[in-house]
Amino acid sequence: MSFHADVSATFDADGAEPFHVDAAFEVERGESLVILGPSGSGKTLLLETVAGFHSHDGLVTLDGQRVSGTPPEKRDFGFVFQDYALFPHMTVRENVAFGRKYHDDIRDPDTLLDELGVGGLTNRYPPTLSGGEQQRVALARALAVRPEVMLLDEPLAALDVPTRQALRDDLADVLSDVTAVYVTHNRTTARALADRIAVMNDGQVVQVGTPEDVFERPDSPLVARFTGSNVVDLDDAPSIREAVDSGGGVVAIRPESITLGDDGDVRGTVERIVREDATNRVTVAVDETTVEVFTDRPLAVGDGVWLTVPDDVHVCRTHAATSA
Amino acid sequence: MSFHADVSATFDADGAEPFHVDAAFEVERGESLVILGPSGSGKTLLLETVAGFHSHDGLVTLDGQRVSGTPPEKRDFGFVFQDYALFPHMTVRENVAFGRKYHDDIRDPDTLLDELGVGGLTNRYPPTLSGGEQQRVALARALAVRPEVMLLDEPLAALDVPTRQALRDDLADVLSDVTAVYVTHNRTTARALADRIAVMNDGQVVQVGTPEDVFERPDSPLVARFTGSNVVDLDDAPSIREAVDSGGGVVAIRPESITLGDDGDVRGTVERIVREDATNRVTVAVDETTVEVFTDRPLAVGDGVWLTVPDDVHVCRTHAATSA
Amino acid sequence: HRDSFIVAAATLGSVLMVALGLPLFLFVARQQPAIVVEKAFNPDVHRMLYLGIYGPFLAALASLIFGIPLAYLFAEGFAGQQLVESLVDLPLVVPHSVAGIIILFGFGSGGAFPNVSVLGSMIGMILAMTFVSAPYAVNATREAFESIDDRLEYASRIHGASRWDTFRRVTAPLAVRGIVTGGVLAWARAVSEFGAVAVVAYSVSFFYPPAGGEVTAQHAPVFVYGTYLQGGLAESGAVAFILLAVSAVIFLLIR
Amino acid sequence: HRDSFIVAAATLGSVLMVALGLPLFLFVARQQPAIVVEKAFNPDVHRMLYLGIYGPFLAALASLIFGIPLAYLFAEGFAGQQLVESLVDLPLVVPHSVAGIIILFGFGSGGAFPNVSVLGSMIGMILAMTFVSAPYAVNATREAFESIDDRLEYASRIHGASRWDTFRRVTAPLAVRGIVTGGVLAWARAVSEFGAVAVVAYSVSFFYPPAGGEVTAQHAPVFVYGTYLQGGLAESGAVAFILLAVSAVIFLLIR
Repeated sequence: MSFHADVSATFDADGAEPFHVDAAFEVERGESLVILGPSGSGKTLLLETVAGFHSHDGLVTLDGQRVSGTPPEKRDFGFVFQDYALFPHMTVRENVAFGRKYHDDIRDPDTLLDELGVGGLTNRYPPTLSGGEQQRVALARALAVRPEVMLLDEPLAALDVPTRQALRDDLADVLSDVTAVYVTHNRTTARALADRIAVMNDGQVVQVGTPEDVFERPDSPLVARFTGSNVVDLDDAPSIREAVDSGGGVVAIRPESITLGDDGDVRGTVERIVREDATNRVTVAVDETTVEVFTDRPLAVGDGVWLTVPDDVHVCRTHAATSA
Repeated sequence: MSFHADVSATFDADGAEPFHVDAAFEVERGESLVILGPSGSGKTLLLETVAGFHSHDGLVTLDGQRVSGTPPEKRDFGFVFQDYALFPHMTVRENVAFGRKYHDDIRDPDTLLDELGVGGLTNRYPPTLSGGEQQRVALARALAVRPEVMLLDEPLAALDVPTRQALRDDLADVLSDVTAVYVTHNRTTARALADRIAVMNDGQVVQVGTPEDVFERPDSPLVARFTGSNVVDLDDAPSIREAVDSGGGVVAIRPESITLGDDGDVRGTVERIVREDATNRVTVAVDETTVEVFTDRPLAVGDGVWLTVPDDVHVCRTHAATSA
Repeated sequence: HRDSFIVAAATLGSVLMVALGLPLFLFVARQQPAIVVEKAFNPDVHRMLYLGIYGPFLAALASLIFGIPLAYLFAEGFAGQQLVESLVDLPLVVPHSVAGIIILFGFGSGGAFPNVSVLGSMIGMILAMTFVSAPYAVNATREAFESIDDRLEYASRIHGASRWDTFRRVTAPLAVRGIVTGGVLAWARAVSEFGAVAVVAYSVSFFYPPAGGEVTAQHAPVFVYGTYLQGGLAESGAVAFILLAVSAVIFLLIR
Repeated sequence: HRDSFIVAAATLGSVLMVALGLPLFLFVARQQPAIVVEKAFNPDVHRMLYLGIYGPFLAALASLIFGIPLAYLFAEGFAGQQLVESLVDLPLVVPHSVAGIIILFGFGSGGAFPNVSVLGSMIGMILAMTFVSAPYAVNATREAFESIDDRLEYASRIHGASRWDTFRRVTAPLAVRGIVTGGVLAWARAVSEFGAVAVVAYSVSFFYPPAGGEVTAQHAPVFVYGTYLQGGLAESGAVAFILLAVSAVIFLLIR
């Protein structure tokens, strides 16, 4: 099986300029494709269009069958919304069993809720649940109908950090078995859940590839920045250009590939230190630019440091901020 | 100077149970206090009450002067809102200059906007700006009146990751000079910006201390979990109990303090690997529990690994989930 | 001093409260019990009350049956919607006596349906009431539909429900309060209508169960006006008092 | 097949469209030009138009002056608000002729202000109009106030503005569309009022600039009703047509 979408649609909001979504992607059976992009890049509109909620030009096919002419209820998709979208007037069990009338082979709501860790809530009403609980119920509702394709729209975005991490772990289990398209602006979530990643910007897919492709070999500075790489114009950093032995251009260097030590190729000055969960994120000024590195070394702002930059550094194919 | 707040207030939402906020904190001149807590813990209500937007019992004092009887406009505070709250009918410059009529010594809007990297937007209207730009303008508006105390309500929560990191860096600069109370549910933000942290849950402050206190020596499992520690009931993990040589109880172990290597004190099995920015977050099953560790080692799910746990592990003072 | 704004607002607001509340208070206080009791036992008043509740009920029912689908379409949005919306809102701004004249032009003699008699008939009265009250049913119902998060309907569709089932299982249950409100508003508007009914159907014949047959009566506001013209302020006040009391009881029952 | 739901909704909705639209169409189509022209040059009709625009304007002004503060207090919330709200909404459900009788009980002879004559006077007409139209001004303005994010007012206060200045610089500018809408709705409601005006002030004397002095006329819906009773459908239709045409022009000008 493969699921293929190639859609084009224009959205008019009151007063605002019309927004165009014009994007294509393909997902193999069992694969999870993550659509990664900043707020306002059209990720959600793309996903909703694929689901059939908005009219559009172009083609959506499932196993070669055209589904883009059929209404949403005939498409055999599951959908998980950012803000849960549980039916407030139905109990948790009724929510999960909602599709029973329309699908012969629905999964047992109680078992499914148990598996997702919310088995004790079956008779509660959604407005009385926490965000994390509601999203687990919403996930169960979508899984219950055994959809051919699961569509997930930033299901973790409205949750706080510990809840988000716990649900992300469970989502990783769930998505290992199903064909899924998952929309997020969070690169850690994308890397944790994706078999492949499509980076989206301004209504268009600008790069598709494995997580490694996208994180290590971004096509453009835009993708590099959004996936957390240092983006360095070698003209601004002669000492890095010398170290990587490259002619010039804009390179993407992952912060974790740079080591900070007692000696190295490149001399810099510590500008900022942010304590993160695993280690410190340190901003180092080098020539006319700055780069971020991770280190556990005790440092203070203003310290001089040596950096070692890998010499097989990735040169972005294009400089343009938004081109594909 | 010191800024002191000790407030108690009850909030009635339609149909929901009344919510009680009952919390006290103190901030020294130039200090940044971060109030860290999960969604729904009452952080925002506490901050808004301190600002004078809601009536309350108790006392708010600034340099020993009681301000809790005065209306918000007499309190000499600045406030930055999660959703920006810029005046949509005024230009960016007019927004920042809003307080000019009420303060003798307002900072120059154009200079301030330049410093915050949005100097080119002075004549635009807020609805035409991106979230990150709006929040910089909102920050400028609050700073313009040279407030005695800056109150910030999750100013980064509505922004996407790269924008958030950039603005967090600038906030760190800004907050180094001012007295501030900053509300967030994000522990990385809390650690990056706080001189001291007050952890809040269910309307109450459950622990106050330096970031090191709160992250390394959480009073309760609740604080430990919310600051990202492994919370281990030693009864569930005899091999860890043996390694740390403790009598029992619930201990908090930071994931970055555990090393994963070829040998060690504790044997475990890899359950999950999540790729994060700097490194991998690995969940390891040990006895009846799991612990998270960070490592760059290439691992696969199911691998047996050895962990080394520090022996001066922190025992939580209390087991109760919500007590102080 | 710090609440001078609130004090000023409350002072100005109180003037309006007095303008609305004082007449009502004096209206109740100045009733003459003897006249009220006499009117309460008057069979003409009973017929008026029956017609004044029953007629508006039929008008509200018609407004809902035909208004709910229109409200749903408004909430969904369609091409040319603005024009249709203006048409629906028109009865809100047309002077009430003019509304009656418009109905006579449309459905009276020489109008669209020559075989239907609207002048002085029950059908005419219901038509006049529906004309002025349907906008209330449509607007309240539409607001209820619009306040439902689109994603709830998306969730219903994507998990297998057709439009029909989505309406039945999700949209309608979530909008039911708004629909009831719309019905009550339409009913209340029909009860209060004077001008259009006075023009189209000053007196009507209808089946009156206590009498076991047809009787002739006037819609309540028309009856009150007639009593004022013939009997003066005290008598019409007593009738109005009884009408308001009965309306208030019905209103409380619905709540 | 998949749109059967929409087809059904559109079909039912169309019935209502016909009930509202067809009479209006026939009302326009069946006008007799000769009568319309004759009425258009009739000085009585001119006086009616002047009074029918000017009187409601005064009523809408009064509704706003006293209604905006009340709307602001409603949006802020206060103790006992529900009772005050019910009182403000009461004129919406009181039958129109009853509203007139209530006003006569309150402010007529033997009422609260013995020195003020309301029966058949301009003051009485404005009072009657304000009574029925103030709720529209209050509700639209209140909705505008409520749609403003509280945090905008918080932001204004915390950065130094008092309640007065916050209202002047933030709340009022953001609510100005709603306030204008409220004024227009109140004006339109006063224009359309028939029952209350017919009871309180069937004919009034007022200063009429073209005549350079006092003249006597009736409020437009009363005049149309009187024309209907005396001259029949064709004549009253022509007057109603002129009235609606002038109203439509004013409405478009306001937009």
